[in-house]
Amino acid sequence: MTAGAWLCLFSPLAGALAITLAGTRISRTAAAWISTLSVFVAFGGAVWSFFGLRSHGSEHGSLTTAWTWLESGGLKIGLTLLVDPLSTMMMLIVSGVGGLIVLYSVGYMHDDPEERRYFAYMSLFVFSMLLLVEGGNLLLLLVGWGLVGLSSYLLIGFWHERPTAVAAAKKAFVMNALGDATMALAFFVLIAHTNSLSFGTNFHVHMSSTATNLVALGLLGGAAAKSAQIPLHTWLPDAMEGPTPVSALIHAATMVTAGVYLIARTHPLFEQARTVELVAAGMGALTLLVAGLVALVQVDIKRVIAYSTMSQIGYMFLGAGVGAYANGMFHLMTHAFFKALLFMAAGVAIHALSGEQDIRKMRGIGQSLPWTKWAFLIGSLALVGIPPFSGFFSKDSIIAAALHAHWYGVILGIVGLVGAFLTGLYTFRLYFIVFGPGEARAEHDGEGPWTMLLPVGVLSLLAIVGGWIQFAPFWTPVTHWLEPAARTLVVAEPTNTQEAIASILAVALGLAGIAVAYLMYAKRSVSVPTRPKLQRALEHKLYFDEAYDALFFRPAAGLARLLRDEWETPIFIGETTKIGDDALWVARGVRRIQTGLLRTYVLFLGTGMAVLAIVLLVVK
Amino acid sequence: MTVGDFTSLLIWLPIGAAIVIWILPLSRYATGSLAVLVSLAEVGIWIEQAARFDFSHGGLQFSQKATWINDLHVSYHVGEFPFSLWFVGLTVICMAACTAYGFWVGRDRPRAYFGLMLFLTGAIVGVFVAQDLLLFYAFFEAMLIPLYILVGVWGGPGRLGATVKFVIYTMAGSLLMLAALIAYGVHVGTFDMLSGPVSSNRWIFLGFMLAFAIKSPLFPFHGWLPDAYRQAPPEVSAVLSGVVAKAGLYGMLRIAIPFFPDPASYYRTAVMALGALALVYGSLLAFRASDMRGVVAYSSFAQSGLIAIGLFSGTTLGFDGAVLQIVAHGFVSTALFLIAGTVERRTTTDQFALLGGMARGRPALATLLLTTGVISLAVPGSAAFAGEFLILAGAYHRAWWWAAIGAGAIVLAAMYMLRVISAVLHEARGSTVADEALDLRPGELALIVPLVATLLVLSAWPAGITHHTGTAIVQTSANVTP
Amino acid sequence: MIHTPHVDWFAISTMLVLLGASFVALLGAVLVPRDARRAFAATVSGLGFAGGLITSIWLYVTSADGHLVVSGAFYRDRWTMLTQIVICGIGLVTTLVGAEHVARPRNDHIAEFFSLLLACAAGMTFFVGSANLMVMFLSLEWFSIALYVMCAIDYDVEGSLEAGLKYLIIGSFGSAALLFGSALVYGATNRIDFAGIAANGHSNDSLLVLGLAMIIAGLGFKSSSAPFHMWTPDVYEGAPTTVTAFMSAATKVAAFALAFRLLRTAFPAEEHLWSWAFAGIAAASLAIGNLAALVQRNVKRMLAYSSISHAGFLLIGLSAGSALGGRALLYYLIVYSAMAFGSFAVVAARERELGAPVTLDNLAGFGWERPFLGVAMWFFLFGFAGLPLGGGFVAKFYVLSAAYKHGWAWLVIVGVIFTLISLYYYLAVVRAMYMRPSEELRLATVAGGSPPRESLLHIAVAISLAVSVGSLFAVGPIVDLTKHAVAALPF
Amino acid sequence: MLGPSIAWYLGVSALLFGVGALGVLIRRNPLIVLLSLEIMLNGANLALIAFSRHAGNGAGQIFALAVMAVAASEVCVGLGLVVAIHRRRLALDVDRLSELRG
Amino acid sequence: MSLLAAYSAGSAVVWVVWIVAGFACIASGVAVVSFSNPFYSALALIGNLGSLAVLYLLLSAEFVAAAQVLVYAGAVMVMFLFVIAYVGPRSEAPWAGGPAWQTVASVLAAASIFLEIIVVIGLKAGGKLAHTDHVNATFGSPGWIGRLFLTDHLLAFEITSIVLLVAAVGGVILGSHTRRQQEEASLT
Repeated sequence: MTAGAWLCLFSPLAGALAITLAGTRISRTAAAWISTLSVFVAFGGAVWSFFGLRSHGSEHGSLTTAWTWLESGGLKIGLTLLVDPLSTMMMLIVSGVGGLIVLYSVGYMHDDPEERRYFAYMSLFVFSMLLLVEGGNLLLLLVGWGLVGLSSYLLIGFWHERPTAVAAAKKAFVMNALGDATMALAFFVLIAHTNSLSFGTNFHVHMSSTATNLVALGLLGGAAAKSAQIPLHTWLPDAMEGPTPVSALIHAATMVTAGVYLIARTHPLFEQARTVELVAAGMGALTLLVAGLVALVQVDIKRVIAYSTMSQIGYMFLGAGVGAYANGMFHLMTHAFFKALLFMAAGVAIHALSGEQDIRKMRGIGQSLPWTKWAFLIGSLALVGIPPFSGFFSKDSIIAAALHAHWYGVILGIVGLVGAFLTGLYTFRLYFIVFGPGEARAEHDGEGPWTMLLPVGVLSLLAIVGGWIQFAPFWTPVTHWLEPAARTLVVAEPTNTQEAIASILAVALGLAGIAVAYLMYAKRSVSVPTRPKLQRALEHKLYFDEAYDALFFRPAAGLARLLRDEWETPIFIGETTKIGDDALWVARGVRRIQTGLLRTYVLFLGTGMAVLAIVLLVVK
Repeated sequence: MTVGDFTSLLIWLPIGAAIVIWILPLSRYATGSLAVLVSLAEVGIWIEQAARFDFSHGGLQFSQKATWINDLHVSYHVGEFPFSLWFVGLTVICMAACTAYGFWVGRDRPRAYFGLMLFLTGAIVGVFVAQDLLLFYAFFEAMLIPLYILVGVWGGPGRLGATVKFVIYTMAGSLLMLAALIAYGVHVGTFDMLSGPVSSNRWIFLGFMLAFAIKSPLFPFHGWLPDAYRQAPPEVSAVLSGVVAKAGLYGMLRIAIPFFPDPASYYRTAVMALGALALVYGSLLAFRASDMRGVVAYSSFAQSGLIAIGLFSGTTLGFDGAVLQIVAHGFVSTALFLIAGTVERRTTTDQFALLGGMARGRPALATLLLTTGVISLAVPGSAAFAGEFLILAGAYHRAWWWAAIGAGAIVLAAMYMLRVISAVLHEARGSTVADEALDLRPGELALIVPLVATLLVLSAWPAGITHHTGTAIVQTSANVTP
Repeated sequence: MIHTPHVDWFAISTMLVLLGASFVALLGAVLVPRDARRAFAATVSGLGFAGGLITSIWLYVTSADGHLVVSGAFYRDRWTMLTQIVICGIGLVTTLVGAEHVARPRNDHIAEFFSLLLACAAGMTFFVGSANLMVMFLSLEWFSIALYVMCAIDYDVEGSLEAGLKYLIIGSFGSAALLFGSALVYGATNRIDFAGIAANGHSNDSLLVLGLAMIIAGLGFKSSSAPFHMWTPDVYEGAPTTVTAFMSAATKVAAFALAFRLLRTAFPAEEHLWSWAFAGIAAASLAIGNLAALVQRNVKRMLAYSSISHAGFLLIGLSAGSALGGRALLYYLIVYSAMAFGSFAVVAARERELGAPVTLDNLAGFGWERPFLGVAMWFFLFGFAGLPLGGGFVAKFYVLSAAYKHGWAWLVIVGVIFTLISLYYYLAVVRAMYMRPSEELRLATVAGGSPPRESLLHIAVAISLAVSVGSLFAVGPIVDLTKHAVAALPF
Repeated sequence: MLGPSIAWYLGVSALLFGVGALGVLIRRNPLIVLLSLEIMLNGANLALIAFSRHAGNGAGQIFALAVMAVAASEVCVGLGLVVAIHRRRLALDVDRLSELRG
Repeated sequence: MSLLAAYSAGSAVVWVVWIVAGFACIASGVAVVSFSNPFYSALALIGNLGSLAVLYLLLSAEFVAAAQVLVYAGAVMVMFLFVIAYVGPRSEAPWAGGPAWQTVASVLAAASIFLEIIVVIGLKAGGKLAHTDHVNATFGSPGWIGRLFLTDHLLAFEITSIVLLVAAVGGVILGSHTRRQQEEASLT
């Protein structure tokens, strides 16, 4: 099974390298297929290790080290893979959904001149993501963490002639670098206390509570940055500058959910730092609310979906925060399915309109894209959490778990329920506007090549049935499967009644949301309430970008310019030359003594002698 | 007994070749190829040594000793510790690349040029293998002579001022070092770096330290740096920042800390503070620099600061990380300057305002610049990342804020490096970028790819260095907290 | 009936050889036809110096145990002989340069020139071995007078005459001071021989101290150390470059060698006085020499100032007064004289090809036109600056170590700081030779077509180069020589 | 010894030396400068002879004789220079010979 | 008694001679320096040399005194007068020319040198210099000098001759015409 893991990890890397080195010697299509193949091979590896783990029993996770990556003093960090239920699950999701999306890109990117580069980046991303989830120690996890950031940067900025794309890419990278930095700091604390970074061992050593809290905070910082949680979320909407499949893969299915994985992976630490864990939960709740609200007013189809992603991840954080790791992970999985589906369906539409993303201009595209319309509907229903679609099973269990937690849990649960209403509202606002009646038509007949439709179909199916593998509390194979890796806290083991309440309320609110959306945007019987101030605030995403610009970027840039103009140029570069000039000035003085008059010279000789004699006579 | 045993060969082979080149009236082509061959032979000798190096006992190896100034117990004593092995490797590889670059661009007055490059190679290697203080000092200054002429003759329009400032600045430091080492050596009666006892004289320590601080450079001794790096020919800037600057850091590692443990710990906070200042200040200025070389120059200034922090953290992590970081950054900045050179050859400038959009249709250039840039901003998984991680982990032992500052600087590094990448490669095509400006030619690839490949290898296995630095020698005398 | 003392002719054979050659050359001036004179005189001079080298080396080998000869007037020991070797060497290379570079219309006085050169060297070889104040004074005057004439020998050139007169008058003043000082010392001790002075002198005798002060002034003048240096730049600039080269190298060797012997042998008890005095003078010379050199455009003049600053370094070794100091002094002298001579020789070559005084501006591009001379020049200059491209590096290190061992850290710092300053103008010359943009290179058009063939000059420069570079590697042997030489002095 | 003690003679010699020095320092005519140098040397000579008498050993007198010869030689060369300068139609004024300076 | 008288009388005579000679010596020295005409200065120097010779006699250095008169007053001064005659005696105000500080400083320097010597001698006058050894008659006599020259100071003697020779050569070189000068002369 470890062999499967290695295969899973390295085949995408091999694909990326192959495409890079081959360069223009292979055709663009060939590059596309190499990449696709490599990712599906990875999926094969994932399946292999999954069944391997099954046969051993999921409690027997196993570590395998290729070589010592970094070693100094007592610190020894190997290139180590961990195959345990958690990582296997993530491997399956990443390589599976990834494979489908890469396949989708084969069609989607077909006309792009730099296809090769694109697919190399895609493979690289899949490799990094797999490294992240398979990494057998924190440092390796951080490596994967950074590399996904890198490849996300590359893919967001893929169309590098667009200044907006480049800017968005930079923004994403810098914010993630911030997260990396906080994680690194957390690791320094760990090293200082335990001189090790491997999972397991140092999670149960007894550090001072402050140290534990610091570590947890650092990790949380990383998680928030990667998963676009408030306040480190501003990069995600801009990231939509990238090609749609990229959004589907990185900014919906896999990378952005890494934060949840991190919390689940390091939950022993978080459990020793309850307050931080609650901060995580609160952060999730806040994000899901805010994102839901902002999503209501966005007009770019991808941005709307992006905000919904943020809010869904908010749910996951909420779940993980209250200790329902399994539920969080479960929602992560289903979310991967239906959110990827939504993105790709949207992608079909955008593709059909050759790049149009403004929903007001996309009105009525549904007529020419019937299948896509259905797929989008399925995705939306799953997102809102209407039974029997997958979202229902995962999301409600999170809310239920929250409700069962202490008093704060109740608040969080209620926020979650409000979120459910908002979800219904913005999702179907989008649906009714885009696929409602209108005059937009596809520019080419047919909904696209099979390479695009097949993944959409598969994901639609998964979006429906994906949730059926767990229906807490009656049937919990996922939770059970994850038991050894991320044992859900007893406190969050909900009772049937709560499950029932949660489900009923959530579904009801979701339906309410849909209804309101229907009235407003489909029948237009109810006019959209206009609160200009609020609306503008929401359209400006609550001014987060402006705030950061004013708070961080401008001061830094200003300081830099100040240093350059006030210090560097005049002092450190200018002053040195001034010293030289002073020396020369003195030199000219000395030179003036040399009058050329013989008598002066004799005078100096005589005076020198006299003075010397006096001195010697005095000191003798 | 193979060539590897003769560390002196590494020093005198290139110098001898330089003299041959100066004397024989060879053709431009012959001169260049001879120089490149010799520099490659250096690499070969080094590989031979690295292969036969016995890391298990970290002591001095391949050592040779001969009396020089018997009157004052000064000897010609060379040899390699594990870490010096890495420094030498960095030197020979980078020098080979830079010499080859000079050959590729066809510098005029080839005999003078290549002779000086080879002379420089020998001198730098000498610095890293010298085991006698005066010998070390001799090579430390010998580096300056070829550099002065290389910058002054083949440099840019402002070269005259730049060279004077560079030389005077560095000499100011190294002459005080001369005073210091006379004080030390005459006092203890030997200049040998193996038998020399530790001293607790703060003035002597400061004398040495100033020289190294100027060479590295640390804040605020960097006044010479921007002009020199901008005016020198690209390959010389590469040598300057990639290798020569490292001599200062090597000095701290080999002399300032182990020979003066008490002063070193007394001034620890001060030096670390200067390093931190260099780190932040350099990063900010790099973020504001308007040209590619400026960014690389200031970023290597910042890196020196970081490495100094690691060295003076006085921890094993810090030491090993510093050694790794020195090697990694050496390759990074060499590669970056060479790439800058190739860009300048195509566009006649490295001003961001006039560049842009070079990625389109130039995949090789784009890939190499991207890879190098990303490594230099220490993306997790890169060798630079491993180095910085260890350094900061070591610095954390002293106080948390060192690590915090370092982490902040990593973010800044991301900002200025991405700025370089996008300003050169991305967005609208710059006014000086002609369509017919070619992608990297095979010749250029042959120079730069090996450097990048080395970096990737290091990234895949940083432990190869960090586990074989042998800084234990240094630390034992410097009573370092493990 | 007078019992003339036993004369150890072999001990003074170097002077005899040189004098003999001098006389032959003088005869040549009248007997040999004008067109053959230059060749003849140069050959004679070359042979003379070669012979002097041989005898002095032979004497060095054979006089392991130093002793007085000719009724206590002359030291036959290795200190004397080593300096004699150096002086003869300088004379030899001077001959090589002079054969081509003493430009006199239709070879007027060329033979006399070489005759004077030989005589001057003979006087120096006598000077360094003199054992009493009288011989010292006389031999000093001997070579000084020869030098006065050599400086002025280009008397068609006003500068040469001016240099000669200035040198003569200031020199006479200096030697008058030296003489009066000697008289006072004689009065204080009733002795004129060094050993006797040491035996009879009391360090608190004001007569003696005053005499010492005046002697120091006189010697300071000869070694061109501040504040007795004022004549140096003018004379070096005005004198024919060949003479300047000889002066800058040989005079320093003679003056410092004798000064060290005199102080060690005659005034050991007053060390606390003269070592401090010389330390001060050293600092002054370093300061004035280096600072004034910073703003010079005329290369000869700049080198003159630099020679003042090097006098400062030599004085550091001298003032240390220890055996180590003596060794450092001798080593420095050997290296310095090679570098100084070489650099002036290169200037001479440029001067001849331009037919004008060499300035930094008209030096532009010289390095590329005359590669060998250019490279040699930057070896000399970097050597002056103490960069490890020649013995200059070891020499500086050596004298500074001596000073530090003597407990004078402050002097080390002073030396180091002014070395830094000196770097500026040495590098300026290299900059002028190599780094001027091409439009400035056009300044360096050669007067009268292609540069003249100067094989002898090249040989001379090559020898200086070999010494200055070789001394970096062959430190051990040279130090052994100096060890034996210093062993001849009382400590 | 009859008459004044050595100290008096020395006083005279010192005065001569000083006067000679003053002459060198203030006179511009090279001939007079040379004459002043002679006076300085004579002062030294007087001192030598006085000390020789005082100590009763001959070295001083020998020295003095040698100095006379030396003085003669210096004068010889000096006058030669003066003649040469005159031939070059330069002013016999040491202040005017200041082409070399700085 | 009479001896004492004779002694004191002789002493008185010596004193008188000394005063006269010493005064003449100094006066002529000052004259040399302060005459505006080199010709007079030269003559004054002769006077100076003569009076010095007298002082030498008082110091019982007969041979030196003789040599002084012969060598100096004879040879050297004649040479001087010739040259002065050749270049033509042109007058020059002693204190004129040059910057004022130059003159002042010159006086100060000369004075300080003089004073230092005087002070030192004064310190010694009472002690060491007070009593003088008694010397026998041969002291300073030509024979005695010659013996010294040929024994103790042989080398000095030889060198002296060489110095004179070198100077002679130099004088010849500097004083002689060169062709170029003659050409110039013929041109003008």
